[in-house]
Amino acid sequence: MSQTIFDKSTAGRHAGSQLPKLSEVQGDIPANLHRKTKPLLPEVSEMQTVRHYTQLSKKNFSIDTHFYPLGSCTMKYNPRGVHKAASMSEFLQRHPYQLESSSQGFLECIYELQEYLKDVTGMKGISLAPMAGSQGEFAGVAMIRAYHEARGDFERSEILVPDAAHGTNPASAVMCGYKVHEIPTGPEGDIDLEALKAAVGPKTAGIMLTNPSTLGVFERRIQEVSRIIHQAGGLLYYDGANLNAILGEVKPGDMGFDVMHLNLHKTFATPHGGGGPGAGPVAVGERLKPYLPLPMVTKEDNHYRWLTPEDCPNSIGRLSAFAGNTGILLRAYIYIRMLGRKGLKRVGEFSTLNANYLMAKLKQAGFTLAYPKRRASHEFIITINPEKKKLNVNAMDFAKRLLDYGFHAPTTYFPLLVPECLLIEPTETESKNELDAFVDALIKIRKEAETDPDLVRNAPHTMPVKRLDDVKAARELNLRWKSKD
Amino acid sequence: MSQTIFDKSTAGRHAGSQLPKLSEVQGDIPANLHRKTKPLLPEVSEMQTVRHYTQLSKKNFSIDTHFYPLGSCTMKYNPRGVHKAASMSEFLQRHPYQLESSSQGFLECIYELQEYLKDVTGMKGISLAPMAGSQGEFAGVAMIRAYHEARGDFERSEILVPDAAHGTNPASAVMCGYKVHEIPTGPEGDIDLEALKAAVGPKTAGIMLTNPSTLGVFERRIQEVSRIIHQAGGLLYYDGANLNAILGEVKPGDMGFDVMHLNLHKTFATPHGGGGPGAGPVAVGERLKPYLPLPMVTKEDNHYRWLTPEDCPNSIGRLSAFAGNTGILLRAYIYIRMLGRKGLKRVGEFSTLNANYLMAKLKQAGFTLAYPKRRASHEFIITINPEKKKLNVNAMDFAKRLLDYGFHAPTTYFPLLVPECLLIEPTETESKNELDAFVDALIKIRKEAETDPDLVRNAPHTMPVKRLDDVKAARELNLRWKSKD
Amino acid sequence: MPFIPHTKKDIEEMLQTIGASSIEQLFDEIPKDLRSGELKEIPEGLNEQQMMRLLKERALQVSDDLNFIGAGAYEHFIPAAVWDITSRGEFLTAYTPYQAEASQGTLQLIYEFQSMMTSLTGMDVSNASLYDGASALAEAVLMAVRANSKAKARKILIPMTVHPAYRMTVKTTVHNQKIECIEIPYDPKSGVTLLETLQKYNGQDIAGLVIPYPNFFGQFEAVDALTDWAHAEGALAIAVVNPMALAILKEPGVWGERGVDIVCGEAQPLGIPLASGGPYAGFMCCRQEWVRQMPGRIVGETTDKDGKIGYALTLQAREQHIRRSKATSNICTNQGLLVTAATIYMSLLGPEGLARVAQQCHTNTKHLVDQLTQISGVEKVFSGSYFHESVIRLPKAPSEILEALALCSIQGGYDLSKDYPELGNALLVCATETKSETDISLYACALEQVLHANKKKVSELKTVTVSEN
Amino acid sequence: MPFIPHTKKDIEEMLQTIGASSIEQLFDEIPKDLRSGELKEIPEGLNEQQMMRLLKERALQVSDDLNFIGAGAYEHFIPAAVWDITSRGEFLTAYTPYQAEASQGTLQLIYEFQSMMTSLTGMDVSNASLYDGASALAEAVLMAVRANSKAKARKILIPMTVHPAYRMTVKTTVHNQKIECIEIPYDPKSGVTLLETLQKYNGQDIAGLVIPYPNFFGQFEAVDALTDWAHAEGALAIAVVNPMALAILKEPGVWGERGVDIVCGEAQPLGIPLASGGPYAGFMCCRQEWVRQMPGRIVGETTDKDGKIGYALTLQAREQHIRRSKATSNICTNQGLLVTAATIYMSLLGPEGLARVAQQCHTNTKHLVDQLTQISGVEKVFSGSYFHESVIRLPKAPSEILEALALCSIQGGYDLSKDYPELGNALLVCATETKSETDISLYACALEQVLHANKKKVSELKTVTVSEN
Ligand SMILES: Cc1ncc(COP(=O)(O)O)c(C=O)c1O
Ligand SMILES: Cc1ncc(COP(=O)(O)O)c(C=O)c1O
Repeated sequence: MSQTIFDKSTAGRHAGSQLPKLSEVQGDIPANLHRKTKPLLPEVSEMQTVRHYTQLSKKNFSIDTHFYPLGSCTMKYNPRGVHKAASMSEFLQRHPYQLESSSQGFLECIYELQEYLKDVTGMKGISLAPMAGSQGEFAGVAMIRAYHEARGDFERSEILVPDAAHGTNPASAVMCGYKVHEIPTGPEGDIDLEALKAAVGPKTAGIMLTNPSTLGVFERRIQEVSRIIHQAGGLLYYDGANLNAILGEVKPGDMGFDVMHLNLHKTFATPHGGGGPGAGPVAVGERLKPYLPLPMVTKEDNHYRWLTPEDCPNSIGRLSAFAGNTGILLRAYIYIRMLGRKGLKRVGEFSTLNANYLMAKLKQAGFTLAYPKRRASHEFIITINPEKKKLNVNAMDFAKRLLDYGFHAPTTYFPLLVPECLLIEPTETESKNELDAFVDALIKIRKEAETDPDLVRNAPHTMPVKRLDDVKAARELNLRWKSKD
Repeated sequence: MSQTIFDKSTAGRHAGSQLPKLSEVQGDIPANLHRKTKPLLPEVSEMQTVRHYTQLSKKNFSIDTHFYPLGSCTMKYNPRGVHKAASMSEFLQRHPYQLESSSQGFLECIYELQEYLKDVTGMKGISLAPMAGSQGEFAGVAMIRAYHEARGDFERSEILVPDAAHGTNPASAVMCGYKVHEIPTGPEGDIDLEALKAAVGPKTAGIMLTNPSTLGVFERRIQEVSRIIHQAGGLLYYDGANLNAILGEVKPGDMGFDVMHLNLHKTFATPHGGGGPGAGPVAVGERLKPYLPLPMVTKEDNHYRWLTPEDCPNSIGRLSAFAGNTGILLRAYIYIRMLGRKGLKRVGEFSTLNANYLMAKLKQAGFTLAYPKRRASHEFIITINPEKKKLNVNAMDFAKRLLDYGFHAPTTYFPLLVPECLLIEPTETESKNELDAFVDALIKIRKEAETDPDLVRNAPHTMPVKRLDDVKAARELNLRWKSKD
Repeated sequence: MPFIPHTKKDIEEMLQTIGASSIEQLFDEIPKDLRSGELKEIPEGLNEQQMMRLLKERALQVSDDLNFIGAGAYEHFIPAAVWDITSRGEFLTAYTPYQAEASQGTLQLIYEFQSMMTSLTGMDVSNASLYDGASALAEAVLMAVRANSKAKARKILIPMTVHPAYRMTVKTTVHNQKIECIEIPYDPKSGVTLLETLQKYNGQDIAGLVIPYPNFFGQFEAVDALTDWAHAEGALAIAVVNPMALAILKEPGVWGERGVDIVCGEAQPLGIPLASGGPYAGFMCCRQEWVRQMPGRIVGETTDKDGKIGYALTLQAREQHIRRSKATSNICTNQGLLVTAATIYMSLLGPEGLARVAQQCHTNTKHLVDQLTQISGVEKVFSGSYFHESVIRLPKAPSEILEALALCSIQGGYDLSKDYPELGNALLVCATETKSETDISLYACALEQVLHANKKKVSELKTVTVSEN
Repeated sequence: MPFIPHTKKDIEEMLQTIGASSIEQLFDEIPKDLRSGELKEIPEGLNEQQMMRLLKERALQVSDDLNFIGAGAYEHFIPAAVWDITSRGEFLTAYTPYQAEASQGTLQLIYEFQSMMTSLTGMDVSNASLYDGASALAEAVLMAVRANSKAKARKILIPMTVHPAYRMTVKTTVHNQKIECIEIPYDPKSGVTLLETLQKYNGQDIAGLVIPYPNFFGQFEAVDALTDWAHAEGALAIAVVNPMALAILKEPGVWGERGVDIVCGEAQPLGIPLASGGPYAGFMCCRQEWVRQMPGRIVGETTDKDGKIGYALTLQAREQHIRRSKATSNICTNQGLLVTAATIYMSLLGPEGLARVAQQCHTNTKHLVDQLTQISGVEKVFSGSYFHESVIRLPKAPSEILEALALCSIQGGYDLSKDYPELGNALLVCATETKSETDISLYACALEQVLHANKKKVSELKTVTVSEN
């Protein structure tokens, strides 16, 4: 059943209509450069390939097949029309170095997207170059460094990061050569301001945070945080992963942030592709504009062109060979055009409505909220700790059992500071019916945990495989297929 | 789980980006013509639609997911490239009445397909108009009638049909106003020539047969059959459903047939779409050319144009509003271009090789062949009668259990004259590995029938539903969704 | 070997198992003198890359004009989701759902299609498709003759306002069974069938009356009166309708006193691309009492061994594979994939979306006709309102004008002068919801230029953005 | 409301459950003075139909020329099956496979991808992708510094024959960590890095040497000697390769005595469309001993509770979501969908198909260079053989010539004069397997005309059928 494509391979077989015709004279690559062994690629027919990968695809949960309330990931509907428009052959066939004079329609889209995203974020400059959130973070922190160094300030060696932050935040800071200083969170999910005050100083290059935070709540004293950091000479980085919650409601630029990234593959509905691609444009206030990474598009006399290193002598440089994940940029552009200004505002409103409704229902059903006194943003956390203590069934068991009920699991065990947590993000594209069904499933699972706990502990039962042994995967590393004979 | 789309509907919901903008002035359709009740169409979001039908699709077996040896149906690989090429926007957007001067590229394809199919069949004239095999049959028999009547012969009221024939053959003859006379088959699968001789006479308008027949064997005395019918003044109709077996090997025109259809959705790999569409071009010898149905394409001075009723005064007329299933014609054309003359011949060779191999393996495994002394054509029959007698497990049980093993069932209980039959057609696009796996599954099922017959009798066990109650479906007719409240 | 997976070793092993020395030998039952030589007309094969280039060249020779032709095939906007899902291998490459347990996707979808179609038409029962609208009408005529209790009734009345190609198709199909189709002329003023014209068939052995809606000219027939006339005469009323129009117009199930008996038509407007005329999908609905006379597949809800709901082909005793020469029709392969597209389309559009499309088509066509008839020499042919097509008269032969318009990248309509010479230089035009104001002005402007060679140039207009619709 | 399914009734009921009077109220924790006004730059929304027309207009302003540009992004033929399957919702709209049991499709596919890539490169381990080739090289440099046992080694040698944008990307990425990138000049005759040039770094604290293959000029570096030099110096050898070339060229795993340590590069040639430069997929492979230094996701085979084989993300302790500030990289979202396409592409092509594509690209480029250099004033810049790109010198500024060629619908190559002013009017040209003889002649002919404005006209050539390749 779960044969690999290599198990289906037979030496000498090929998909005949995929073989290019060879010219008679075959050039002159010296024989000593040729490879000696045939690479281990499958030798299968076209139909075998189609069948194998079609069958594999059926083993995935996805937005097109399942409710997918994976917190912090904004798994919303990815409009099919957007995918189709972005897949027009003119866009797909355009070489990255095709002349600007032959590319105006494409450059226009990219330019307009830059303008739109500045509006959405309240920022003054933007580069669409970063290829995902974490590269956006890297670029943002690198700009913070460039800014300080340009002022001759080489002392700032630390980036502050709240303990609730996503793992990419500290990792990105380190990639930029900074030390990371963790700031604790208070009991209601806001940053511990006293701890923050104690931490800032001349070594503070900046702080990275997301608001609403990954705890699913809005940082109420954000203006004070901003004041503290700025007074210490640091800058504020905004992790835009949660922008969906506040689209059209609050702008990071207005909250006092100096630099931020957006996750187009979250907020702007570009499909996540089983792991990517995404795009993580980085937007900045006036101070950081000179440092934006290349390339960017500018408009001069109705003509669009790429900005060059000569145009931007202080740019931190390039992040990729070409212009980043332009196909994703195009999708975000199209999505924005479809939603329009009203539609974008509704995203914030309805993702928040859905999260608060789901939270209220789960509370009614007796589940334990991590922050019961707070509004949910577009996501919220419940903790399975009470159930674990009473029934010895943990958050992961609940998560796995949800799969059997046809729901993708919420994010589990993140953020790290809430024990046995499920971070639940329904997004605005789910209907009330779907949310109600999800609540019903969680209630049923809790009942199962009471009456037949092993059923839950051994879940899932209806997936292509039962619960997998992660420890074995890491201990007996098997990272590629090898012939049995 | 198996909710209908109506169960997911909520009054007042809609897929916002599919609503056209309305002009302010809205025309003048009189109010008394308006409908009074809202039609029962689903009111769902775009994502709900995508999810519902994506999930539904996953409940199907198909060529892209499973071996599908459905006898008489030629379920071979449908090349993805063909589908893509035929889906180019210029082809999809062309209105059927778009001017010929604006359509030459399309007409050229259709014209060349006509020429190619004449070559393949050994016929002299062709019309691509029929939209499936059965409409081709209708057109062919209607031409036979037109031919006799044009000669002032109004006495011929019967069409002969072998008892092994597909149901469409007698049904088509009747649609053309003929009586059907069945001709029995001999013990080795050939037509009973004595019975044939006894049946022919002045009432004989013609005979419909397919060669190789639906029994999976070649009618060896086809030349004699032809002589008998022609001597009686009748014409021979060839049901092209089995053409895959003899592509590039024998031409129906050379066997003495006067008229035939082709099933492009079988022999020429156009996908069957869960029931259609197909295309059933009808090809004729010299005598029947004047009667071909419209439209057809002709070429004059490098210009392609449709033939009109004025060009073809004796045509039997039209079979559809436009030019038939042109999208399917285009796919067949492209498939032929990809295979080329050598590739087409290989289709006959390898479909025959696969069938004979599978037959030999099943014989070795102890299954009972319907015609053990014969070569298989591209398909062959085994009978489960011995198993049924011994174990009380019938052909349908075997068929249903095969589904659990991940194989679509062969055709069951057709042709009617072999009891408990499975008509097996592997096609040329399956690999030896797949055929071997299929044999293994049948052997295992027979073993199950011996050790745990209920397992087989109650199969399938792993499909979205267990065995369905056909009797109830017909007795308690429920043909459309009705609201429960 | 394109699409054939056999290696040399495979072939050898397989022949050995069979006990044959060559593939050639497997054909030894075929008389030698029948074995044919090479295929002569077929060129050498192309790999996928070569093929794609060839087909792109062909496609370039099919112009991508602004289309104002209707006449039975309508350009509507098709949401991307429709064909994205329809083209999934599981729908695209499945066979007819004979093995119900392995075909629940297709079967449930057809059941949903049947539900949508019966509701749109106001009927009790729908089948799972016929070939196209024209052949569906032919089947409806055969069905009416079968169903009609007056055993000898073999006459069918077909107004000339039915699509000419539909009438030809009906004739080709039914005349072998000695059914007579009588064509009913239309009122030259209103372009519809007058009740008076039917009166001369009072008391005759009429099996059925066909009622087109909207009719071929886009006009609205007096459906209530026609339906009642048919029933008064013991004839079955057969509606042939555009399903898109039924999103806003009265459904045939409530026409007249009792509603019609059979409704058929072309499902193409429901998410199926123009594609040169096919594949489309004919549909047919009827009242419960006629269900056993219905041609084509029908899906019913049932239960499995565990009592769980499932779907299966039903009433198969009507069909050729069971009933053979006594079947209600010879149809076997139908237009399943197009039903898939139509079902998804209707689900995406919903009642509101479908109504809006229908409404906007009407509005646009009215706007088009208003603009075109302001051009001197161009006039409306019929009085009364219409749906989304209308007939205009030109000062010159339409064929000439259409060729001239094509030079401006406009396909201007359907030339009626061959089918209806009595109407003179008549042209049938259509502007669906896909046309913007600019598109319509572009047409008007081009026609003005073709007829009078002056005024603003088309090229000027073309620069206006076309995304405003 | 596009994509939002809520009805009025839903909203009311939901607010009631929450105990809020309006959606507005749900934002009451946000300081009032922060609430923002309307979005100003964003236009009104468009429905799908309007949007498709707008985007078609934009697409029309992107010309669809014959493309002879390479320079790190290569136009190869992509079989239809690749994206038909890749675009299936289950691949397209899934997240990173954190819930392994519900993601076996993606996980097994990545495992197969890793298997294919390790074999192509001759390495032990592959990850599941990085962003693109350039950022993969940057990660490889960081990894080499981490892995290198000489604790203080923070110097990396990068030949100038590495893609200029890759060098910039590496610099941007690594300089914050105080890693020094030293650029190594090339031999102006052969366009490759000479061993002599490296000798001056003998005995220095070099962490790694980057070896491009083929290099940016299309030429073949002396990979065995370079690898051995690196190892002799205690440096890691990092190959940055075109995976397509490895279908026929010696894999980095066997370069020199011991093979390289890390191989990275751009997977774009494997079934990923040009698409203006992204999304593509960076890949990275390494020897077993460095696996714990690898950035990015890795999938491993394991078993489930019943002992059945399954797949899961593994060695997650290297990654940011577990190890946070101590992770091997900050990468999280990667290029999974492109890996899907590349895997299907490699499966369809197989070893034979991939080798043929590589071979034919080489042959075509050679043919192109031969034809272009027959034009007076056009000459080859480097001696020695090349893969599927080569540098020619023109008699005028390439930028001018490229604009002129574009008027003949030809994108003629990559202008090297900015990045390598020392080469003069140099142009990098490339003809992949997608180019026919006619295409190549068309280019030669157009260039001839642009330079010398005479001889046969381009338009004549264009009528020749282009499906012959
Ligand atoms: C809160 C948060 N920040 C940052 C990221 C990193 O974004 P990306 O995965 O696009 O690199 C994510 C996504 O996983 C996230 O959820
Ligand atoms: C032998 C035979 N004849 C005729 C037909 C009818 O062809 P179609 O289904 O295209 O109408 C079929 C297909 O089902 C068949 O197998």
